[in-house]
Amino acid sequence: MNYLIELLVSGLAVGAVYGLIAMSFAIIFKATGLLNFAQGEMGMITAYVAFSIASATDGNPWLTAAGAIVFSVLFALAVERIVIRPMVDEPILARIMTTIGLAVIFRSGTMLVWDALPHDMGLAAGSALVDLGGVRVRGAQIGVVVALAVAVAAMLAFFRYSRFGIAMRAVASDDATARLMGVKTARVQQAAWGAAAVMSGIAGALFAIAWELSPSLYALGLKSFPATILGGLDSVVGSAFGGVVIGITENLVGGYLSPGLKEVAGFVIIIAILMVRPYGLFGEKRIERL
Amino acid sequence: MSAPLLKLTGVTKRFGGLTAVNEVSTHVDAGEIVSIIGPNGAGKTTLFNMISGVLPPTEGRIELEGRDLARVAPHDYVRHGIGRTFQNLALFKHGTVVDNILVGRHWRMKTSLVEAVFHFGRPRREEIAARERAEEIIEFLEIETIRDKVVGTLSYGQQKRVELGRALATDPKLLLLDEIVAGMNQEETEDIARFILDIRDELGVSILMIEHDMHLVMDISDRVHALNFGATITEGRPAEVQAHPGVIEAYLGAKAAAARAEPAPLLKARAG
Amino acid sequence: MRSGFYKQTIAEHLALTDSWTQRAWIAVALAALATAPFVLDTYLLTLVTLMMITAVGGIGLNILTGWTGLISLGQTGFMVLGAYGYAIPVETWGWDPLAGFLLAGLVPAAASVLVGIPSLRLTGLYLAITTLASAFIVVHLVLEFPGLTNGASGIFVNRPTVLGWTVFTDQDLFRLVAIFLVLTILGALNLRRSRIGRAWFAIRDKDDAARVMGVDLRTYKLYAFVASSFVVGLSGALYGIFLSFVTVDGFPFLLSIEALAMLIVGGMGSIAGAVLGAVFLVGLPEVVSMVFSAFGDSARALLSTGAHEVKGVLYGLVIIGFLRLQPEGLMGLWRDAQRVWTLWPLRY
Amino acid sequence: MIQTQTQAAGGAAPPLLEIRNARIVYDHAVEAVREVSLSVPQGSVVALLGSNGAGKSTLLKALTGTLALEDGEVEKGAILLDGEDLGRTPTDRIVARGVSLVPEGRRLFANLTVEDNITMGGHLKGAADLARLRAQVYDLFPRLAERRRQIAGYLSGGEQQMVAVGRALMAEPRLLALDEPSLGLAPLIVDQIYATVARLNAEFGMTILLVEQNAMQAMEIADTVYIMENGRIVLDGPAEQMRGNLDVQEYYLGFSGGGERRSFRDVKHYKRRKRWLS
Amino acid sequence: ADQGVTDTEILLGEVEPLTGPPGLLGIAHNLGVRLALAEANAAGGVGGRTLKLVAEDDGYVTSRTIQSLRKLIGVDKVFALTAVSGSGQAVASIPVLKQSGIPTMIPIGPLPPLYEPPMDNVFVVGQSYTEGMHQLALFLAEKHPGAKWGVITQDDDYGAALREGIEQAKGEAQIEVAFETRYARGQKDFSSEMLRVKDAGVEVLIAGGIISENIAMVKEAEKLGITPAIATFWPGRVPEVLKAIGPASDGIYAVDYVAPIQSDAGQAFLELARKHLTEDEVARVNRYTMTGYTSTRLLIAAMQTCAEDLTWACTNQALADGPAVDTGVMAPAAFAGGRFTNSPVTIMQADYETLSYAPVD
Ligand SMILES: Nc1ncnc2c1ncn2[C@@H]1O[C@H](COP(=O)(O)OP(=O)(O)OP(=O)(O)O)[C@@H](O)[C@H]1O
Ligand SMILES: Nc1ncnc2c1ncn2[C@@H]1O[C@H](COP(=O)(O)OP(=O)(O)OP(=O)(O)O)[C@@H](O)[C@H]1O
Ligand SMILES: [Mg+2]
Ligand SMILES: [Mg+2]
Repeated sequence: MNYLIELLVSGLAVGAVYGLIAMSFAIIFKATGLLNFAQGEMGMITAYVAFSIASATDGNPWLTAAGAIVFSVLFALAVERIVIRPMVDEPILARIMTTIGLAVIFRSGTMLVWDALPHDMGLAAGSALVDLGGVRVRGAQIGVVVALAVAVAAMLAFFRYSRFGIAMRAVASDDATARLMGVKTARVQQAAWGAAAVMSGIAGALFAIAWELSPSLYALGLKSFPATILGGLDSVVGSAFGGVVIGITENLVGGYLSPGLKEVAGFVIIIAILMVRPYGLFGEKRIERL
Repeated sequence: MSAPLLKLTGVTKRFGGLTAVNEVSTHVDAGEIVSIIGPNGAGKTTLFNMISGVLPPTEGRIELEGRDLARVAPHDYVRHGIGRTFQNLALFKHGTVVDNILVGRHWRMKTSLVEAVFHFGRPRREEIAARERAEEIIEFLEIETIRDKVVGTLSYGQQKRVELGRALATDPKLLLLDEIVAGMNQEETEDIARFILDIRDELGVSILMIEHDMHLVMDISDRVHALNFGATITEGRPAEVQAHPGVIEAYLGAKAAAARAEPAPLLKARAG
Repeated sequence: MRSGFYKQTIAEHLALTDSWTQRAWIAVALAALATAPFVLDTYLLTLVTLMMITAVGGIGLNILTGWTGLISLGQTGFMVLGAYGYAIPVETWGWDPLAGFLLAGLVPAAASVLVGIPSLRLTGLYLAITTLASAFIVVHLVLEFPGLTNGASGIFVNRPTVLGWTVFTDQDLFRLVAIFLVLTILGALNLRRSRIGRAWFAIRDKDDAARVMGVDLRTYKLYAFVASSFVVGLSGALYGIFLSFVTVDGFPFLLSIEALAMLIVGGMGSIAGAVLGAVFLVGLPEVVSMVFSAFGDSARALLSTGAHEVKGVLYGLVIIGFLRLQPEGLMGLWRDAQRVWTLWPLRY
Repeated sequence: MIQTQTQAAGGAAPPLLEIRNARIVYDHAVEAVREVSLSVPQGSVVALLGSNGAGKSTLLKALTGTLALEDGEVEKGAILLDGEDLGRTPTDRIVARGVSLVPEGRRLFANLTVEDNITMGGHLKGAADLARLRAQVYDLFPRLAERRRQIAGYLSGGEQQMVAVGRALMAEPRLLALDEPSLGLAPLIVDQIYATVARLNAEFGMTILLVEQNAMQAMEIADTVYIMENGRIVLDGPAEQMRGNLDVQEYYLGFSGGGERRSFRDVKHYKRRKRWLS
Repeated sequence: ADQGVTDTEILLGEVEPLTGPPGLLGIAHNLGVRLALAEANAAGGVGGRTLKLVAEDDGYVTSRTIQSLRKLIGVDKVFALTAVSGSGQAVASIPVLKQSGIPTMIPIGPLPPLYEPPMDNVFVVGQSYTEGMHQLALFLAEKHPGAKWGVITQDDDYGAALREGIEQAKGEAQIEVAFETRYARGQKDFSSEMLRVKDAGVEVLIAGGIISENIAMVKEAEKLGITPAIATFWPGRVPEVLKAIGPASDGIYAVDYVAPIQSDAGQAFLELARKHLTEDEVARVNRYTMTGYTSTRLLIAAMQTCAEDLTWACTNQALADGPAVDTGVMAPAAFAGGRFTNSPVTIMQADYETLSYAPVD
């Protein structure tokens, strides 16, 4: 029993990381129809910045958290303004390709600014072990689950109570026409990039605390993207769910079947679900009629 | 007497709780031009979708030359002689006009995947034949000047003509035209009217069309079928249907009916 | 855009090209391929060889993604299958390389049907995931069956003897790959102008309408999978021969993204675009390196050990800058150039 | 109710919209509009007629700044709103200045419900206005009220057109540009829409720029009519006068010489030459 | 003389991953080579000629390795190669190396295909993973008799070599493997693996990852509160790993054929490095610097022997037959007529306090 619980708990923790990053993919997709291939890299950079702040402040968790969040937003807004916005009217493929280019720059840039070594984040609070009725977890793992819950609640409220939510969907559906309604598509895009950066930044930083900080952190983006698909590309909350499902599935398969099947198991689940629901668990169908 | 070309019996389509088409029965004889009219959302296009295999009927039976179409795979409707155009343009917008029309010839051709890799022998002969036919259609529809243009860059009305060409290329026995003249001016409508009549008279294709242009409907159809809320209001010769109170109330409106019965008195006066 | 040529017969309409300038270009390209082995040094020769192998793979992906609109992130999976499909029969069982090439196409083609069937209802990025998954599963399977694949240790691949012609030197390999590239281009062009090619782009643009025109969506999507993976598999086999060694490590996942990037940079949906994209993406790192070394030791000393990371950053910047200027890709650039050429000096 | 306006309004006020010698080019190569000038006075109804591919929609796209998306560009000339050159003003800014467009092809947000689509039309409006405006739209198109929760992409063609028109009305624009509003609508609804447009013009002084194929309807409410062919304005004048023009009668209204409507059955089988082209 | 040799210069080349996470290894190695060259140049070069190095980055991508090799051999025309990237890349390069005949040192990733059968011009410095694992396993079996083992390895040739080493040891000692699994390269989360390790009551854990994976495994063990004896392998034997793991890294075993930095030999090596490298560079010195240095020293020694007649043939011969080179940081290395130094390994243990390893007795 304890074994199962431990599997579930650790699956939930890593699933929450996937979920947060998956949500960032989804929100940018939902608001602008763009797939941001550099999302994982942006999370990684935030983690590195958090590392630098932590080193400079002797591991002050509050300063680190505040600094990292502020940085992630500013960074995303800068990227959006300098690289993404000028491309808004270009074909979608060119825009996606731009994010691939960004990913390359971020990966190299990270190693240029920091280095290729693994590091400890140096945040005692985050790596401290907490005993939850016999199951031991790290502080940051609790943090990432809480962060996911907060993000989900925030998104639910946002899409429920804000007209901006509808505008976002309109922009993704047809941004030219959204502009004809007077929507400032640039604002929508900024908001989406900002929100995405916070979520993936938190995920990246907390992952770095609980696991490790290294330049291979960007791969979290690749791991999380399938979660977005599982939840449904344009379903922000669904993506969170998709992440958790994949995290837990992988752990259960690793724990009861063969750990070597972990990765494959995640994909098998996705394919199976897509065969029944071609738009993911909560995704919107492509609406088309003749 | 042989079976009618197309026969619908109690055809019904429901989307969840919404009954878009409700127990419609009608028929089209060979060589006929039949029009379907009705208010927006009456279920006309949905009816077309069922006849052309896009959607399966919830209930009812659709027969073509006596054959039940229920068992025919959607992509095989065209083999049985059903061609159509779409209300909201469904062209292959990155292809040229010629490409689009050639897709209409698709089912007529037999080239296999492996053969296609070598443009030699049958594939080549087939391509030439198809291309010949396409050129004929282009000439017939007078769209030579846009032959090699990418369809996505054409104006709305031009695209509608290409749609007609593509449908013709399938060699249909029954041609379904969904609001083909919407977005065309008088002159272009006249062209299309002429094409429709020619298609029927020269190619022997029967035509079932949905149209809101009442002049066109009244002038060229042999029979008119009026729908409202998915159900038949009436069916008959154009003049009868036009005068039907149900049709006037639901569709034409009193003013329009009057205007159409006695065409444009205002203009008539001024013209003189 | 080109000034028109009056055509006498329908057959002329079907010709791949109708302009003398184009024919001249083709002749120049073929002549360049024929003479390259005599004039290029081994380094450039292998660089071009790699570009051509990549181009073959790009053309294959273009069938699926550019023409049929089915986005694939499974390029590496099919390449791996192609590489092993060649290496196992030829190197382990001693079959004739020709049979090996055939299998290099057929094995991934067969596998693509397995991937294709569950993917039939999927579109866009949802489909991309099933192909991505298939690539992971392929790698997993290769490692799971070491008896056949030699597991992680891989298989050495010798340069083949094809129809009595022993491909031995780098020059020979260049010629072999060039032949494959030319054949692939011809085959792909033929497909494109056949009813199959038209059915594919009809599916991409408007699948419902395509079906009403008699295109069986399932069959033709599977055809696209099969044709695409056949070609991609061939590129995998050539890549294996190029590396002289086949392992799953030789086909890192990022290659799948790079393959897509190639099509985008080249211009989605065109064969020339796929080729240009391959030239661009394979050549770019080399060019960046060259530019970098032109700055000499001073720059290197300044940046010390970070020099290579700076190259990475530059590489990304070039891609972004290029897209900013030319969002339609290299083909767009080509079209613009053509327009200037044919319209000059009058614009309309 | 369909009273045409007093001509006075048009004469005194400065033109709300003026297009001066505009030349519009797609892809740097395809000239869609050549040297077109057109003026839409405050409070008037201007109709723009013309055959397929004449460049009407292109003009409207230029007006709302959405041309660039299709690689189009106003190469020469100017588009002035309130006498001010719009230049490269972004679309949302133009819309904020009181221009609203019913675009060609409806362009609904297919995934959104009917209600959300209509709400999007009032994006720049306050919450209080929204409710009122929505009620008005539903009033005009009761059919949409029934369908308000339905996903817009599944609506029938005509229903979609109603949403597109309703959505544009939500903005309470000063200048309402309609690209073939009657497209695909049943006669009854066409009458309603025209009645509404006329009323908006008469009661609220809303300025209307109307692109239409249904020349008869358009001429009934228009003050001024422009006719485009092949990217040029070939004929223009007050609606009254245009209705009397024999070419207009023949090619746009379908009357034969005697003022009788020709039957479509009797259309001659030859390419006609238009007098204004000769 | 053969290519790459002028009156004043001898050009050498190497292909290494200098970018991305594998750059950690490539850059450190490169420093070792440069150190050896600088030292030799300071002492007058080889026959009065200065040694120069061209380093190509392959980013650990095999096709680029081959591409870079061809550039070095065909365009830059280097005289010899000081390294050919990682193990997989080197193996894939065999045909190119064979065909060209260029003297080639392989100080990283010594896989058997590189020296069995020996090639004339390819010289492998170090020890195979299999043998290293074999020794490590024998040591652990003796130290923890009757213990339950857990083995987690990567699903590639590196992992396969480790598994083979354990198999060999099984024949000679009592080893009971209670849990065995493979992970896909790049895996980050090892929670389920470690839960199974815990569940199986593992007392000796072979953490067969490279760097990140080992960190993840040990941290996970710490979290679960289990304390098996953990053994790692040389690719990850860098101080940064200990730091990243934290206190839980104390006492981890490692096997290597290179001396720890903190040993006297290591300190002497650092001293030497300070003489020829910048401060920044010295900070990046690790065990790969030592292997790169040692293997380059072997090459230089051979070239010195052939200084009069600097040809590939002579150099290859001189390498094979040359006397052992003792750099202090490795057991004296020589090829003794063969093509493989077959260097003896040492078992060491980590000390978190000083972030260092020390040989166990
Ligand atoms: N796939 C679908 N899902 C849900 N509802 C649908 C679907 N297709 C059609 N409907 C509904 O069915 C009704 C009939 O639609 P249809 O398109 O057949 O109307 P129509 O008669 O062609 O109207 P119009 O003249 O406006 O084109 C509409 O109310 C529409 O909303
Ligand atoms: N995106 C585009 N790229 C290139 N050419 C275009 C594009 N859009 C329109 N055109 C061309 O510009 C010309 C004018 O098109 P436009 O859509 O303005 O015509 P229109 O008057 O609205 O016609 P319709 O009544 O058929 O809607 C046409 O010849 C068309 O082919
Ligand atoms: Mg309809
Ligand atoms: Mg138009």
